Amino acid sequence: MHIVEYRTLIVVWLVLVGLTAVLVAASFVSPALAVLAMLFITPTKAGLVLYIFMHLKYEAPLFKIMVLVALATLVIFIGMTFLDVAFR
Amino acid sequence: MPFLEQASSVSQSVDSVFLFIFAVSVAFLLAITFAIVYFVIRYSRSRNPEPVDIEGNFWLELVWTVVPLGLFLVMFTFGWTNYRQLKDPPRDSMVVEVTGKQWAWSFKYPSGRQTSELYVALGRPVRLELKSSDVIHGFFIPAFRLKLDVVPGATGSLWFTPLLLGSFDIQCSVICGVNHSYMLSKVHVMPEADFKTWYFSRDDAMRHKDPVPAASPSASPGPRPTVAPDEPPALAMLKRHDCLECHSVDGKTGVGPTFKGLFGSVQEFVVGEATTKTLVDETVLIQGITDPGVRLMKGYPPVMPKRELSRQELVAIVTYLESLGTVPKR
Amino acid sequence: MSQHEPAGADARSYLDRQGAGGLWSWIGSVDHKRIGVLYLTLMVTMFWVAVTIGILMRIEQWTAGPTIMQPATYNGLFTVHGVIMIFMFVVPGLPAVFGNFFLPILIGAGDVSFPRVNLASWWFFVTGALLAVLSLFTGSGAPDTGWTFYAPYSLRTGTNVSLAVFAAFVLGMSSILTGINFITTVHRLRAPGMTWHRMPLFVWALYATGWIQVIATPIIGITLLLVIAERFFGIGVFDPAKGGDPLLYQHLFWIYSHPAVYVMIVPAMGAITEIIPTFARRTIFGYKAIAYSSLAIAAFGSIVWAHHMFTSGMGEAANLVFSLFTFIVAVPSAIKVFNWTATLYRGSIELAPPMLYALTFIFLFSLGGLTGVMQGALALNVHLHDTYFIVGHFHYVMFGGTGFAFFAALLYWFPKMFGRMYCRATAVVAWVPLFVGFNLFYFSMLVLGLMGMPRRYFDHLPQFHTGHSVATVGAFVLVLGLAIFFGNLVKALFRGERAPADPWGGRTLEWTLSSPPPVENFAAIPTITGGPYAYNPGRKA
Amino acid sequence: MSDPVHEALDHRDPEGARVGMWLFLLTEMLLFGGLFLLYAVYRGRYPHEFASAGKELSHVFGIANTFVLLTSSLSVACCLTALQKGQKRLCMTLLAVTALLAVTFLVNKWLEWGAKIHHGLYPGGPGLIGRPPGEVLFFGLYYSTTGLHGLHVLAGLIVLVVVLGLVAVDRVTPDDHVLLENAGLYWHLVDVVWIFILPLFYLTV
Repeated sequence: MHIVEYRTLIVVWLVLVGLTAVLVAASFVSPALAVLAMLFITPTKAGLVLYIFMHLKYEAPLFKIMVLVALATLVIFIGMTFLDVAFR
Repeated sequence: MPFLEQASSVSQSVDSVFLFIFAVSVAFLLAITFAIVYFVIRYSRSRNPEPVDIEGNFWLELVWTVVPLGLFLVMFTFGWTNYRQLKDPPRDSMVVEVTGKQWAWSFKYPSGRQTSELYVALGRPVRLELKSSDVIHGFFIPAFRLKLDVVPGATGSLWFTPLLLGSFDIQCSVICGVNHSYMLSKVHVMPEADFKTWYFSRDDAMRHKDPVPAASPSASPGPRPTVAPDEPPALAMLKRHDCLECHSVDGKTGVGPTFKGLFGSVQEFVVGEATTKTLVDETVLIQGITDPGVRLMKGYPPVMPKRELSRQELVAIVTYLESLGTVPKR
Repeated sequence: MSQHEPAGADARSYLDRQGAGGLWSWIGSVDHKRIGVLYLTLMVTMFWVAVTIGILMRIEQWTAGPTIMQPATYNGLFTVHGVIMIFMFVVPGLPAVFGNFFLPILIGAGDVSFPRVNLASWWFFVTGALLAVLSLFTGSGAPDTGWTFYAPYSLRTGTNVSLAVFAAFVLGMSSILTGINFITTVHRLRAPGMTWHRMPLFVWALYATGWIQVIATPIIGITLLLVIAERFFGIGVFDPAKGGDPLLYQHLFWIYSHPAVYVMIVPAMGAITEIIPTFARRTIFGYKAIAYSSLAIAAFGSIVWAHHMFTSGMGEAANLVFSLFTFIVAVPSAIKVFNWTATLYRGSIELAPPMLYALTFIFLFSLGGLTGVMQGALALNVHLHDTYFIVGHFHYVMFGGTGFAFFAALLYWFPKMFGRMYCRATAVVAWVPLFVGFNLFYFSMLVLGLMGMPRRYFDHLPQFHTGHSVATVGAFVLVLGLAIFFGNLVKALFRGERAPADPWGGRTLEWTLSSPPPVENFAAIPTITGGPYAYNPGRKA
Repeated sequence: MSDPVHEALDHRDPEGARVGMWLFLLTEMLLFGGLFLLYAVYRGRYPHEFASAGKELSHVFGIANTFVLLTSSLSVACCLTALQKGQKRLCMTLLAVTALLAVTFLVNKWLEWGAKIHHGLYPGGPGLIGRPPGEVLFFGLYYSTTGLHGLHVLAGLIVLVVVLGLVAVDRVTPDDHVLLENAGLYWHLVDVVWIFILPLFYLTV
């Protein structure tokens, strides 16, 4: 059983808070920057929570594959819906 | 297509795809069925007591993966190319606006003329622009192999060239409420000259008359009311808003209560969970038309759609209903 | 496969009185076998409710115009028939009954990974079933939208749609829990030596099904919740009057409901794959092709949903892509049909009742699949969509396919589940009206559809009259067959002969146990040394 | 429950329990995924209306609640570490802190919704009458998404309190802590969903 040290957790938390600050700041600067920040910072934040807080990093490959399959499916669902919505 | 004439330019494109896939399917099904029956007899336990284990055969399996895949791709391509033809209307098409509402179709021609059945000229391309004023309907002419859902908030487009004279059924293909199966109409294909006469005539009698003798044996059995030419204006309104699809003015029970004797009577209504007795007056009637969900007459299904009527129309209708007199209570 | 003697001849059977006995020892049991039997009982009951509704509809169609009911009643009946048959019979049919009962046994485990979650899932199922039945009699009338609940009609109708939709939501949760349980069980509880390629193919099918349940069901969950929210609060997401897009409802609905079709058919294929080798006395032809085609169907089946919307006015790019994928997903199903047929080659075939029904499945499913292929072609779909052709097609797939597979599986595993043998001759007799009635009934529907008869019609035009009459006659013959079929099994429950441990000469693990199996399944967890269908001991594992 | 043979399985396999939990979390992701799908489509169709409606949401509430949830994620992650190290009291304190943060989040949400509803900004409300369809949809999605998320916070709160009790009575121990782990996983997922809600609704441009 892997034990994640407090230090690691606190560092991750600091990074998360910092990223949030950047995200909020970007949204006040310019619309383009805000969208860019949303596209890159948000998945990074979610990834950090999944990977460290939720211990995905320390789990067997099965767990990573499962999460990947689900997320990929969701992306495909949304993408293929746009085949209709974008070309109607 | 079995039992169904090819009445439009679209029919043939659709039917050729059908025949191709049908032929392949029959061949496949016969082959599989024959193989199964033959094996069951040939390798029955009495004839073949000692089985042989065969775990697989790579090349055989490859063949029966690749061959169906190829056939399917051919079917797909055939289906797609013939489908594309249905989507490109010729420039000289006559445009007819089609509106579906619960539970009737109406057709509006470039001249502004409006009908409840569709009239077209033989050999002349027609483009339909379809709209819905309430829920989703489906515009379906089987003899033309034409179908498109009519979605509220969007405009759909279909085109065809009629190739056979006669009258053909139009049906609604998407469940749209209690009288879905009576949301019927007809398309009448006339010779060009007759169509022109009809189209440019200002004669009201001509408008309602069926200009071609019915070639198709089918007739609309729906409870479509017929109204005499000297009808009161309010009755015409009731007809125009399709009220008479469900309600009658002569005491007959339909989907909804009859209008005869409704005004001034005391009826049981379901409001939420409770049942109350209420006098049917002007307020009750108007609310019943504009917001039918509030009060439901007991014993009838909750299927009445909301109707947007002007104040004058409402007053005229209520006055007319009052004139229908009283009848015995239910 | 370990070749030990029928274990536990002296061990306590799972059917024997347990604890204080009584009803609670069943509805509170966490034994996967008892839960499987619970599902079976409730599902067969709901099946008959829906069959009764179906017969009422056929009587109504005997003549044009009102025969025995009014349109509002008819619209309620076809909606409820669909909801019950789909959500309470064909979706949970094979996984919940035979999956629950046999999955742990087939992989050499004592139970599923989460026995209590398993019981909870049955209780969700009961709750959903009760709510669905309740929606008929409460509020202001049975829902009249069809089982698809298309917006905006489902938002406007005054009938009891909210409760019916909530029932479907609860049934969805039941399905998700079963899926989670099966995936975890397959990953964690396989017996020592039970490698992936030694698993029986029914297990592969259940595993693929589990993934569809887990991935696709939440989408319908949120969709149904939104319909309820829309009806109560008017949030507008599917309402064109508020700027919403009703076609998005259809997308979300079919993102689940198309894969759900594979939840219905993949386990059925899995059961057929168990039955055929047993009665052909030889190993399955193309084990890996069948195993991986299950996964391929699950994957590809998830990305063809919009082929239910070709006439909805959807964008042309979507029409093109979804039509293409629809044809591709037909390939793995075709592969399975070829493999089953090839498994008969040079076998030693006994046409016992389960085999008879299984072979019938292949015929009816092929016919259903081929009529499905016709609808995949865009040009043809324009004519066929929303007609009786669709109704006929999916009854061929869902009833001729899943239904007959369910019957075959029931005949195959009944002696194991209940320790009793039914009358084999009667099972064959029942097959005659079932097969004849079925084809009379649903083939008429196919023809009616080609002629242009739209579905969900209370009334029909005169040209459709003959077809409807033939279909109604077929329906009555079919129900006669159903009555003989189930009557035979019910009689066997009480008066049947004792069944031996392995009445069919099966080679998978369940036949190593006594009939009915002992509470603990295996006295000791077995060690697996070979593949699942080894009839020739000399061949390589 | 009548049958110890079958019940015992529940506790034998912590890794299996985590597999099951993760599968459940995937279904939760897809549940919210459906809402995000709708969001994506409607934002594509009504970009300006979404931007103008988004400006009416309170940044302060959104950002404050983000901070609350991120911190609660940290505390629940730490309490697993604490339990694994045998620091039971610390673990319980951290669980209590997490539960308190969950309550804080819900109170914030309550105030925020209350203010909006007070201004008539709810589906069918007077504040939305006459607005363009895109803005009505934005608020429809806002209420559905944050409402569903709020329900998950509430469920998570209950789970946290129950696990706190189980730790107190030594049903969850350093050797058998899969319940705490799974409760934590659930709580983190609530956080992950909010991470997406913040930019989509509060920071829309």
